[in-house]
Amino acid sequence: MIDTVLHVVVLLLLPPLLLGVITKIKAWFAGRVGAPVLQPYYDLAKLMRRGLVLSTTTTWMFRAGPIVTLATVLLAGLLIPIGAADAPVAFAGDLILFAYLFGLARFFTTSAALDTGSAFEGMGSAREVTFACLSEPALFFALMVLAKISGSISLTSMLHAPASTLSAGVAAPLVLIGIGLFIVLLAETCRIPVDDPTTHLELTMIHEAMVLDHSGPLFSVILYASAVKLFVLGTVLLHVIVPFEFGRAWLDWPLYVVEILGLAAVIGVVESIMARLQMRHVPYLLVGAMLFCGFGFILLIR
Amino acid sequence: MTNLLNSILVIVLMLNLFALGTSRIVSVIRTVSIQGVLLGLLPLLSHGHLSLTAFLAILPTIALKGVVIPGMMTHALRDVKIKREVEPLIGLQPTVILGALGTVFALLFADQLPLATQHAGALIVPTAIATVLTGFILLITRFKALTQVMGYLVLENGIFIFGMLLVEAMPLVVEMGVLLDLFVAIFVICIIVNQINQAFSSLDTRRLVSLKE
Amino acid sequence: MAFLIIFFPLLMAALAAAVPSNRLRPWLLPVTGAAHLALTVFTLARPDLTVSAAWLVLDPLGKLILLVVSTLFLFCSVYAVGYLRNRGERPNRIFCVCLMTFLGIMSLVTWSHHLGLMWVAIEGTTLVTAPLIFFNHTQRSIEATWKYMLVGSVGIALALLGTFFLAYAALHAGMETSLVLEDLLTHAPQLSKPWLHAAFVLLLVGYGTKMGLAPMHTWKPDAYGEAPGVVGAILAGGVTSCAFLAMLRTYHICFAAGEGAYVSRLLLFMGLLSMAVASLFMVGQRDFKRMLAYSSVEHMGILALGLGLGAPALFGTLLHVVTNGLTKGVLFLSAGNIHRAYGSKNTEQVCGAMRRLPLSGTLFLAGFLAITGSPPFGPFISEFSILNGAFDAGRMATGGIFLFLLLVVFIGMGATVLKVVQGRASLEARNTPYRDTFLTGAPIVGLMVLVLLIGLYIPAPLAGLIRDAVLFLEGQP
Amino acid sequence: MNVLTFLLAAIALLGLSGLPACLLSPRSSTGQHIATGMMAAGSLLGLACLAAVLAGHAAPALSWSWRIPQSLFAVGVDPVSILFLFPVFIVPLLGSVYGLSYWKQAEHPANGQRVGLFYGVLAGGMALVVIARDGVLFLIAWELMAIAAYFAATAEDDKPEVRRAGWIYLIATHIGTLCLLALFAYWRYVTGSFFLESGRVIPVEEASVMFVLALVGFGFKAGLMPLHVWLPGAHANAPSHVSAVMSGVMLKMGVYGIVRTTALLTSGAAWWGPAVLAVGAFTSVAGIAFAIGQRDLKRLLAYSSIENVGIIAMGLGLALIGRFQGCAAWVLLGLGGALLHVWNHSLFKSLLFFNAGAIIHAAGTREIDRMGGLAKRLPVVMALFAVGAVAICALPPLNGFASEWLIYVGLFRTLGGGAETGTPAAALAAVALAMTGALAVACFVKVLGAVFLGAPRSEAAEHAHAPAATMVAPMAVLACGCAGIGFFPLLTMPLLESAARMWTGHAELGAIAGLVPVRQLTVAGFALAAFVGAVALILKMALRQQTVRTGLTWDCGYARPTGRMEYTGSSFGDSLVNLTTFLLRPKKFRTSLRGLFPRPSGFKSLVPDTVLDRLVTPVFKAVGQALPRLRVLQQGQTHVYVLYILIIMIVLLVWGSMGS
Repeated sequence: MIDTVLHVVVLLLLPPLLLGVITKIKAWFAGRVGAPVLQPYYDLAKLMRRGLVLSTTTTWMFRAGPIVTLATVLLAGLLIPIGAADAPVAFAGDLILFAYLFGLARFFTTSAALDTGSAFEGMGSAREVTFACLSEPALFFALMVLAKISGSISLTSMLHAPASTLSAGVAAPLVLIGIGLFIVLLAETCRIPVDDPTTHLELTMIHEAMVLDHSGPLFSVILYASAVKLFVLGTVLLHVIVPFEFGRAWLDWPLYVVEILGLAAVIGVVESIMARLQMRHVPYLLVGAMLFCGFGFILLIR
Repeated sequence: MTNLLNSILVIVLMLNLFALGTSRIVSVIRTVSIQGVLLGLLPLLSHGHLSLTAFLAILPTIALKGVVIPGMMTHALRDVKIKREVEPLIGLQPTVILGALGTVFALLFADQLPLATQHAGALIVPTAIATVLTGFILLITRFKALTQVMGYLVLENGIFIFGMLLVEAMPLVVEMGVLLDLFVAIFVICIIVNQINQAFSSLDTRRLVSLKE
Repeated sequence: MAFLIIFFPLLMAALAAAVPSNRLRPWLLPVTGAAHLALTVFTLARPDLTVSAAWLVLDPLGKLILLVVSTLFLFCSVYAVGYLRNRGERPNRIFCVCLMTFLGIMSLVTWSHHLGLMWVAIEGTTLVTAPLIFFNHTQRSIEATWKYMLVGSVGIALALLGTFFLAYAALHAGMETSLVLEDLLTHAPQLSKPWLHAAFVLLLVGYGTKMGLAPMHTWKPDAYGEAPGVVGAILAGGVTSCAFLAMLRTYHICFAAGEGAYVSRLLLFMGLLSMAVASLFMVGQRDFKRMLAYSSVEHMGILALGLGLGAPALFGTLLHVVTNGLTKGVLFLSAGNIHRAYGSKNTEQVCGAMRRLPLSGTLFLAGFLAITGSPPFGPFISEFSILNGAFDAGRMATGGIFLFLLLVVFIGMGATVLKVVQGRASLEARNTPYRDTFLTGAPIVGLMVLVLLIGLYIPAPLAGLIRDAVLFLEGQP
Repeated sequence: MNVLTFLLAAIALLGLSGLPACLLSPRSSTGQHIATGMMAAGSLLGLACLAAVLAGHAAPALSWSWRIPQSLFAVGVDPVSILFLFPVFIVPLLGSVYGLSYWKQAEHPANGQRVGLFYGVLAGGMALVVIARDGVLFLIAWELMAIAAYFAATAEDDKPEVRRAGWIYLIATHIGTLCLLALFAYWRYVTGSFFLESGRVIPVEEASVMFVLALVGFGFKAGLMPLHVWLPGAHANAPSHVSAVMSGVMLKMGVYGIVRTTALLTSGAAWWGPAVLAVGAFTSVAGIAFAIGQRDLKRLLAYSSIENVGIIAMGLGLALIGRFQGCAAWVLLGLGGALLHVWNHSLFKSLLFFNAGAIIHAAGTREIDRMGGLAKRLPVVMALFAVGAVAICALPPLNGFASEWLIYVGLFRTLGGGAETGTPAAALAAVALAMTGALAVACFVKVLGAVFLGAPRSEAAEHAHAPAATMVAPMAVLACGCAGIGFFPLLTMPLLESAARMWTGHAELGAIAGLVPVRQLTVAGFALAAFVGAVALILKMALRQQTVRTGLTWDCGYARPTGRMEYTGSSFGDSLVNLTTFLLRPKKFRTSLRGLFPRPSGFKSLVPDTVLDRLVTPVFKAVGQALPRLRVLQQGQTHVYVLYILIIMIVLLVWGSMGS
């Protein structure tokens, strides 16, 4: 029972911290002091107290977008195990629900963007949808590798499998899907190599362009949802690339927190040292991710 | 008896080749009518004795082929200006050679077919087939409508040669029916030839090509 | 009874010749047709009446063809009255006389059991239908009649030669020569083989010309294209069925003589050749009457193919004679109406027939669907049984080619028919006086209902008749 | 009385529903009301019969003799038939109600009666196909359905493109029917009678021949690639309620055919399953890729139907692999998923087509790029379209997800690991299905955005008028259906299991719920709804004391945004079309800009159907030109004709004597 409470608390509170860590790392790299690590929390609180500006051309879809996105991402969060504990909601076949929840989120985010009728939001949603089509197969190859290793199709046992069965034949595929999943993580949460969250050039944005018109509480919900999404996908990635647990709850939870913050740091480092890819080259990156995971899968079933 | 029969059949073959060779329509008509008369006489020679029905069958054949049809043909010819066949498809001499080749083929083909004992030596089957082939050649190489009718008549004569062989098999009614059909066919064709003549003001069938794919 | 069926129409023909008025004379046609059909049904109901003389015997095959042609003639005669009223300006004395004479001679064909007499009758049908084709008196119809007569006469002459070869085959075998069917059948095994083969080839080419099998079909598109609709229906439904009856007789004799394999090889070849040539000419055909002619060539090919497949496909083949005859009636009569309404047969000028002539257009389309073998209609049942026959006879390849050619024919014919039927009629086509009347519409509807009936529930008497015919052909008395 | 006789009465009611209208005058609309009434009676009677049979009421097979040789009028009902009968009794009825205001008789005097008549015959034909147990009866019902669909679809046949689309459909259907003719003839040859009942031992080679014939024959109707060429044209040019029935139910008749044939041929070969799986995977990915490139709304929906048929084929392929390897789980999941997707697709696809009809009726055009901003004027239609779109993209909590979830779980189980030895290659289909899901989201966001959201792009879209109630009611019913199956998939499991048992032939197959927790889907669905409610509540509280101001869209400060500045549908899909150029072969016409002051130039892009435009049409044109050149045979000279007779006589004589 404790684990589920901890799970919910961590799921709800921790994500903005990741964004803070990433911005702090980037500032540190650039030799700046940067905003405090808790800055995202302040932003969220500020935005919740702000007024809302709605465009005349929008319909109820504009408000539904952020709401559904947050709801789906939170539900997805409940499906995955955090640390050594099992997921609060676990059943055979929940990996497909997990993947398609992100599809539902994408459906409503892009529709909300198109609702405003602005060219930039259209451009952002077109790119978002295109790159999703390429990252989806990579994600599924990874899930298939995990399903093959664990022999089950429930996320809990799939994600705990790497930690428990470290046989030789499994290591290589796990590394490969680790790399693939990392690229998918960067693509899905619009980090540097694919999209630059801090850019001001609307023509180059993907995720930011979709939320140009959102303001006030709606914008805070969106920020929070993207943070949670980063957290959820990060957790999945962690189970693949850092597959060991202590077995005792009071040790595993702090270990997990350290790992997730480490991952945020790594992302910060990657964002600092890499520049954005040209829009034409992003598909090649994603196809690369798909090939990594695919090759991992073929290695496994050979 | 058979050598008299054969001599008549040889005459029929000669008439075939002559019909192929001439270019004047009148002479073709005359050749065909002579041929018709000759083949009318055939049963008299081949069987010696003759039952009444056979005799009754022969008389109208000779009358029809010798007198009635040539009359209709010359009548149809009356108002056609040019009496001479235009150059046929492959020229007169090659047609005759073709006719000869046809006769040789007929002889070869006839050997394939076993003959009943009483017709062992007779040339009936080869002559019949040769005449049929001549009829075909006339139909294929000539352009004037009337000459093509003549070709059809030669074809009919060929078949009648064979018919004469089986006079007993064909009861009188059927024999008369066949003759009646022949007569009506020629009659209808003459009407059409007149119509063609009025409509196209010439009998050259090469003008009759408007109906095509 | 035979003399009554044969000479009643000839008597009426003479009566028609005597009737002076152009308006009254056509009405004799339906009277003759109805009476003739009544006589036929009466004869079929009483088997004892079927033997009248040595040569005039109505066997099951003859019954079937007599029934089909008589029914078709009745519907066509009703249509003819409407047609002739519409063509009031032309004298129709020869037309009516020839039509009735045709009915008489056709009955003679079905009754005759003497091959020579049958030949005389078939040649008679040719001569009688020549003036019918020539009804329009245009240059094109003269040319069509000329070709019809010349090619037809040459072909039928070969059939006579074939008949003589058959007689000689009996003579050669030492039996007393007779061309009566029963004698030939009883002595069939003893007939000398080479004469029999030569006879079959000549009869196949001869009666094939009358049926319109390729490559002897060349007269068909010209004759059907230029003849009025009703004459086309009679030719496509009646004359071809009679010629096919002659072919059936020949097949029967050769089958009895044990030459089944030899015969089926030739028939299969001619059948597939005809279907192939017909489909070749149907693609991109711009004249819808010529298209119907090629459809007739194709269906004669199907009949020959069915016959070639031998016993398993016989039921389908005989049923196909019935369904093909009736469906051709529907197609030609409705095509005649459309031709009258638009004054042209070219698919460039003729379009939107469904809107311009609602009844004829719909029936033309329904006829197309029927003739290409779409299920609810009769031809589907017969073509499907022929296909089953092909599979039973172990000829899978033939079945495959058969289906492929049916497809090509469907595409070729469909393009033309849909161009005629769909769309909107041009302005001047809309204001021509011609409209669908009862006389020119009801017979087509009647034929269509018959075709649909056979498609869904073959009437018991017809099925029994066909079964008897199949048994008769296979030699069991 | 046997339930089957009532069922036949219901089918007769459906089939003849269009007849009374033909007897009345073209102007009067009473005929149409009578037709809808009869159809309602027929459908409700039918549904009652199905309910009775499901409730265990006996329905023994019926057979009457009709004089067609070796064939009986045999009809029977078994779980697979019942499953396919449900859409047949629901969608046409809703379409008829929809047609009351969409295709009013008064507005369409020329073809109103015709559409009504053939609409009824189409519905009746489909129902008869599903219960036919005799080859010839099956073929008759099949062709009735095909011809009725043709005449109903080519209602406006005065437009050339309608005629062309109809013509392509007719040829494709006829090829399919000829394959079925060969199939049933071969079936009779092998088993001795037309009676379609499984349990006969058929050698594998003959079974394989029949399988290929069935796959091609029924594939044409189902719309599997590359046999789909007729589908986009026919659906785009047909009236919307007809294309809804065609796409929602008629395509399923092709699927039913394949399911029935594979049920009959129990002894399958190894390659059957992988073949159907591969065809299904390719069809689904290619189908949705083509859909993204389309600019005509109904062509887009037609291509998405092809995609969904591909998904069904994938489920079927999985079931075939399972049956061959003796894996009950795969059969249950594969076939269960496929058959559930048949239901789901007939629900949401007809919903989307009704929606499309309302949109086109309002905006007056089928071009997506000339619509936009319809949500403001047609709010209800937009909401229903959103439900349909979410369902068709197989997103949770709606019904599309339930069926694809079963297929996914089945595919993942083929990975093996643990007890069964898997055939991991089959799992690659899961990746194809994932790709299809993502592309579907892209496609339907494009439609939703371009048609409903944003600013109107043309004044026709600006003055769109809302559809009548009778058009919205059917859509609402279908939307509830989608939500119902989405939230409570467990209700459908018993029928799916009995259908799977019938399909494999042996009874003990176990339950789907035993293999995978279907109840959890309901839990997840309600959890999602709860979360959305919660977040919405939080937002409402946050906004209570805030001011909500409205203004222009923040276009980086641009003061006068117009409809033309928006992303159109084709620009939205352009990046994806570029990614799949090897498949779509898009044609782009851009005039090059030359000189310092170039003249105004234009840009036009088009995504034609590759198979149709690159393969089928050129072949038909080439044959069309080649054949006339062979017409030299009929050049008109009489003497040439006589020559033919001479030649054939000699040929036959020589061949005859040589042969014997």
